Amino acid sequence: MADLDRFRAETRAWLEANCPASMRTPMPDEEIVWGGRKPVFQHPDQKLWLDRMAAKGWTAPTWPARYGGGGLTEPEAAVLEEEMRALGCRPPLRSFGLTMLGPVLLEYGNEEQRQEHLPKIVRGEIRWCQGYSEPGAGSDLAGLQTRAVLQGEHYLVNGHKIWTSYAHYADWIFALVRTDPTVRKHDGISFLLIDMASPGVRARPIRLISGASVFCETFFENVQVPAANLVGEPNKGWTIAKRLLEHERKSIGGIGDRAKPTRTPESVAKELAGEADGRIADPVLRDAVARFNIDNAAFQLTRRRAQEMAEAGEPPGPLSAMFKYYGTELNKRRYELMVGAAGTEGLGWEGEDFDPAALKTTREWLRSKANSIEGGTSEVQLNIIAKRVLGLPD
Amino acid sequence: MADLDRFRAETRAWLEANCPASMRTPMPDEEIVWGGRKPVFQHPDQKLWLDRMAAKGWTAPTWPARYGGGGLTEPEAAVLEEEMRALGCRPPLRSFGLTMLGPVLLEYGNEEQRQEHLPKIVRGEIRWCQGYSEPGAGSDLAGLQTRAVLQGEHYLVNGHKIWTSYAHYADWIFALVRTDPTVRKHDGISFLLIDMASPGVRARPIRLISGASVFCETFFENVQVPAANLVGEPNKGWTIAKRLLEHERKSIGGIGDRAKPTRTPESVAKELAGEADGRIADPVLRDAVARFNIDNAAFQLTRRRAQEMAEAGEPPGPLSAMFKYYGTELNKRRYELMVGAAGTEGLGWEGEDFDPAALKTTREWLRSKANSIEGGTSEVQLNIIAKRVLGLPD
Amino acid sequence: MALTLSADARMVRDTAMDFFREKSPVTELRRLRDTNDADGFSRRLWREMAELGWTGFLVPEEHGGSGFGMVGLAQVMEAAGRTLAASPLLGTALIGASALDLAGNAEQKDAHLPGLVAGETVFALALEEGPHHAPHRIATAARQEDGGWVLSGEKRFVLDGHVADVLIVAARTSGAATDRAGVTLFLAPGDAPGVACTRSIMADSRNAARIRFDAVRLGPEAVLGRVDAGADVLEAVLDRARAGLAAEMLGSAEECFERTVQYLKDRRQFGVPIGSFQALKHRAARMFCELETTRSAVLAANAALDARANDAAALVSLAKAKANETLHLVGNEGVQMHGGIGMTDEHEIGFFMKRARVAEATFGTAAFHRDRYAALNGY
Amino acid sequence: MALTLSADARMVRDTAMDFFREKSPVTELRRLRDTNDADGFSRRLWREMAELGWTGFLVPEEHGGSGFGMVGLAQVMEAAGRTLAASPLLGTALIGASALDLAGNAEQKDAHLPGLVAGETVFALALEEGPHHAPHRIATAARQEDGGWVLSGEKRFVLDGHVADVLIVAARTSGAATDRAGVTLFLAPGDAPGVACTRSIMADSRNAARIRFDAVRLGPEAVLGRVDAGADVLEAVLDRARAGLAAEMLGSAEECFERTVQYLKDRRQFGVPIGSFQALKHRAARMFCELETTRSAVLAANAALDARANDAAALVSLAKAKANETLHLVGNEGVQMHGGIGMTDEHEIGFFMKRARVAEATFGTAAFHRDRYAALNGY
Repeated sequence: MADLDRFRAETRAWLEANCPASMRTPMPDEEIVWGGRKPVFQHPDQKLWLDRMAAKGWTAPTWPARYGGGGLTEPEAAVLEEEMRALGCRPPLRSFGLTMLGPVLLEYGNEEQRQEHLPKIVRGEIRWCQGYSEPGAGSDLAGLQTRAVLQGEHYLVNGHKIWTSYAHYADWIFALVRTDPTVRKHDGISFLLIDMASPGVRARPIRLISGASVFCETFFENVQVPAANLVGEPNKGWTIAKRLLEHERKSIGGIGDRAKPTRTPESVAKELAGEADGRIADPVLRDAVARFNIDNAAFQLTRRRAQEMAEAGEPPGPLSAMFKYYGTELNKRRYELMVGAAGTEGLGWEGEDFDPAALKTTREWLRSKANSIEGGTSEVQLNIIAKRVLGLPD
Repeated sequence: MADLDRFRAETRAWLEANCPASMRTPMPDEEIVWGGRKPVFQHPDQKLWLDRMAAKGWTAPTWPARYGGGGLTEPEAAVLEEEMRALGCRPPLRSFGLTMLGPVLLEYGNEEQRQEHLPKIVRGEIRWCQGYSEPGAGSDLAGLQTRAVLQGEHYLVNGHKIWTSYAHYADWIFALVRTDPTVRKHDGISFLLIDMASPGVRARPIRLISGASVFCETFFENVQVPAANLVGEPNKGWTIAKRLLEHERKSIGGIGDRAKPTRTPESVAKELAGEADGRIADPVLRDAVARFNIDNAAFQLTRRRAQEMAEAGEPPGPLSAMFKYYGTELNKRRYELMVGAAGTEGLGWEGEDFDPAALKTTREWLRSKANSIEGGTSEVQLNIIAKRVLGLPD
Repeated sequence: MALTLSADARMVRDTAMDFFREKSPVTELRRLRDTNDADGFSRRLWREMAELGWTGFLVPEEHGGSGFGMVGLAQVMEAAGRTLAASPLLGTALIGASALDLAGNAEQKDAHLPGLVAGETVFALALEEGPHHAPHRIATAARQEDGGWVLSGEKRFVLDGHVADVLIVAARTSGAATDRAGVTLFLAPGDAPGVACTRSIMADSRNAARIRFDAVRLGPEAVLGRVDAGADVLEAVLDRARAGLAAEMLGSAEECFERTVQYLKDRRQFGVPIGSFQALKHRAARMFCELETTRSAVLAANAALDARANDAAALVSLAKAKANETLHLVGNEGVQMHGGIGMTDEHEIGFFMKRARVAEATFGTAAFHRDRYAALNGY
Repeated sequence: MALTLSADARMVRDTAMDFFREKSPVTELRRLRDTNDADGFSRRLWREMAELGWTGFLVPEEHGGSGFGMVGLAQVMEAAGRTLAASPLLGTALIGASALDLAGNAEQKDAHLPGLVAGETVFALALEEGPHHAPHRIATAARQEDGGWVLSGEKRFVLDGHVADVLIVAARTSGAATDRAGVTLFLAPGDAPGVACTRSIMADSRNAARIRFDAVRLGPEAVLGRVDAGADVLEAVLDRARAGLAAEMLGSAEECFERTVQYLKDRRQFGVPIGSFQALKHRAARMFCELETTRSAVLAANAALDARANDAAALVSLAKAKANETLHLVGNEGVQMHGGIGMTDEHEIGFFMKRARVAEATFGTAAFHRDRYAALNGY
């Protein structure tokens, strides 16, 4: 414990000395640093801060130091996070390499792959994206058809991925490909790393009902990929894929509580549907808002309960299976309520008369509709609960 | 048309001359005349009225006269009904023989069966009940297990029926029995008429969550049934069963509009949850009541639309498939609303302090829960709509 | 009051269905949106609609219309809703024609109806002042001056406002800001001095304008109906608009639903059509029920308006409440059941969901109409 | 404020689960009902519960209790809810003990707590006067006379009222009939002259009484807490009752759900278990989510009461609202999913649905608590 206290003091001192003042301000979405071969920095301090943190390996605090990570223990990493929060330090780097690929390489990659890729992820030199879904393989992800045929030292990849977030900005993609079409669909899938600069790779952004998006379609046309880029064993990619999906679901389930929202259903209702005696004037709307807030509060308490159970070493058991489903459905309800309470002011698309915050909410409302589709649809989540938690038969 | 006018005049004159004044009053449920070997008449006029109507065959107006029926055309029967309604005449007889078995015998029975059973039904001499469901065969009615084995001139019947309404009062039962257990389940069922007085038949009333009920369990233990009592061909009983079920569903779908209810959600809400300025005081409750009434009104309009389409000779097509589902779900909602609006006054079971009308509503609320189970569950109805109307694949 | 269509209405229906499918499919709405079309609808198609007689359905024969009525017009609206066609049908053929028919004097009718029937004059109702439908909450003031009127105030969500030749303005001539009495309707030229209009585009890619009236001077002939008694006319006009809009929404809901059911049959996952999954089947079957009951309500409301039935207003609220809820449900389920592809702008299903919300907010949400239905029924 | 149970609470939970399963399964409620039991609960079992210490969980050690708190008692309530056990737990161990603990003076505590802890004295709260929970709508009047009080009025839905040794009566000592101020609590013997009690039986086979107070004379020592300031005590007592009842309802909902899921696995139709049908699966999965979120809310509310947290009242309303909705849903679905057999009195699943409605109406419906939650959160 004394060690941890010392670590805390040192960490705080280092952060105070090294985190530029401008990097201790709240970070708007546009100022997130994603790294990559052609990194975008709006401000030199962003680069300075990233380089300093990367040098200590603190962009990936718990990764082993030999791969460029911080080599911290979990408790130390928690202290680092607490101290950063206490000082208001921005995360120096966000990347799918850090949150998704890195853990996979640490668990399933070989030494060469780790040496090659992990340090670049730590330093934000390579930006990764994920190539999972296909037009014909959504909920049935294992039905994917992108083919990778081994020809000597290379795989020849042909296919069409969709929902590849930020593919148009990414340098590399980790993708699921079919390496054996003759066996059960889950048994013929491999996990392949592909340089997006390879000839034959093309990414096209997707426009959503909410407007421009970070999603792309990514096409592979006779793309040559070194055989050494296969992670794990050939045809065993499904195991890796599932591990990654678990992680993705958890992060989407928490979608409602990422940031303290400034516009809430109750604030919008008071502002745009009327306030009386300090309350939402319309009792029917008030009832609907309270109904949502109660469900939402009960859900947040459930997340906390699962966390406490995990900390107490109890298996949270079936609890976590519901987070993706319930959290995303709640988020959709939140936006339906806000848009409804705002009336015609909540349905603007373009026009100088609309409040920019309201225009943003309209887009977010539409964007929220994807929450119950991406990362495993609500229907798939309910199937999982029924099967794994309740033990209902197929 | 002139003929029909003459028929109307004659009918009215006959009704005025023959329907006792006491039979022109509203009929409480307890005074329904069901007939049977041991008929119950609270009042001599009930018997008089039944005998007079039966003599003209007007208990079964459209059945052929040679079977004791009225031999009326459909338009004439409609006139009779209109005139009876105009004078407030009670139906002289209610019976499953009239509404269910009779039409089946007319369509599928042989001449001997018709001669034997129809006149007694017309005169209310034999009371029938229906033996369909079994403990193991509810939604999957065709899975029924009651066996009938042909032994010479008799079937030997063994099995256990459930939900046999009024079986404890009935003289005969029309039952579905399995006559061939070796073939596809729908292909081994027969339609059999069984005298309840036969040795080995036992009926036991079922108590429901709402209290005493008209339902029974009926047990058959080595019951001998003459082979001549089989209706239609052996093993073709499923066709007859389905025809009967269609009829049953139609009558349950209309459950909400049988009589103009004296207690409505809005009246209960005003009385027991408060009234202000002539309106339901609580806006949230008012909203819920209006939501129900709107759905209910739209449903009643839909029934009328189907009726108009039928009258115009248009096929109502898919419309009628929804009536059972929607009507029964609405009826459940109606009672949930009334019970909720009545608060603790709507949840009494026994006690001198409760309003008898409220006590009745409580029982009806519980009884309404069966609406979406009996005569084909809501789940089965939704399956039917999805398959037959929407053409969704199995 | 029949709940089945006459042969004439059926013919109108068939014509309209063909018209919109051929000439104004959903791609037309997309084109208007993507080209930032200045009008937001096609004037050429609008004239064709006029030629088909639809602009005259609510105009009596003596003024060049056919007086065919609401049931007929509802067929056109429903067909337009099928393809999400943007046109002045609601603002002009329904609201403009109704307002003039119900409250216009001979001069006003002569002045405006020929252009309306010909598809040349576009009308817009300048009513709302807040984000929620509130037909009596009117602060825009008209005061008498020099024998005429001076109009000042601000209106929001004026459908077709930026292209309107004639604005029907609800203004307060007496009483407090939420009184039913004291509202007067005015006919004002869209380009009158002092009228400042800002076009905005709603989430459904249709138009709505904010219009400011800065001491706009109108002559005494601008008053539509009686001074201070505009609320009654407004209510009658609004009920027609609501019934017609409910018909349009029914069409959108039917189309969205049919496309979704088709997708359930076509889309395969796990080796089977997703429409074979029972949970989706049951949700689809429930939507079918809601659509059929909505259809009955819409028919009944429009027929009751034509018959001037006593319960017409209640039936209109019934229809609009049902249409709101059903299109809301079907729009959301349409996107969810289409999955990822339903989220893309390239696919058309999302247009139905977007249209749903704007149509819901137009002339009363479901909650508004439930409250009104309850009031009209004595609770 | 932890959302996981301490080892002690877990032990209480295990003991209580075993106790009710063994000694008071649902058949016991049926027996009480079918034999028209005069008490409506078993006095023998009630003494056993007292011996297990449950009656003293809210009583401080100096008065013979353990002060173990709400989280502990909630475990007992949940276990009781599992088997729908009827007992004076709510009225006596929760309400009676809380009222005395929070507002009783030394004499009152000495007089009543030993009997309460021993399971000998049964308490009942005489509060409601209308069919809906309205804690401040009190017309029953207490006026001062000869240094004491005279009580007149009528109370409804007094749980355990017909067997109560001590009635806790909320009466108006000043103010108008719906004022929060002016309410005073009194302790009155159940058999005081002028008290007339009519037992009635509710749909869940439990008791509730109507009690008329006809000029009932009480001494000055009958006042519990301060005159005119009873509403604060009442609110605190009610919040404990609500949180405990929510725990009981959670137990009932869990049991009803588990039985239903088991039935889905066992019952075969069309050659397969009905639990293999996806529509039923999805409904079951949704219920699971509601149960888990309700469990969290119930835990949080009881823990907050023990911690005297600022947001305890809001969390109590959260818990009761969730428990109401979840038990309602699960009770209805339980019967529907059991099909015909679920409609029979012989099967136990219907008891859960009946209990649901009475428990929902007790101390505030979901709508009541949503409104309170909103008010407490500033909207």
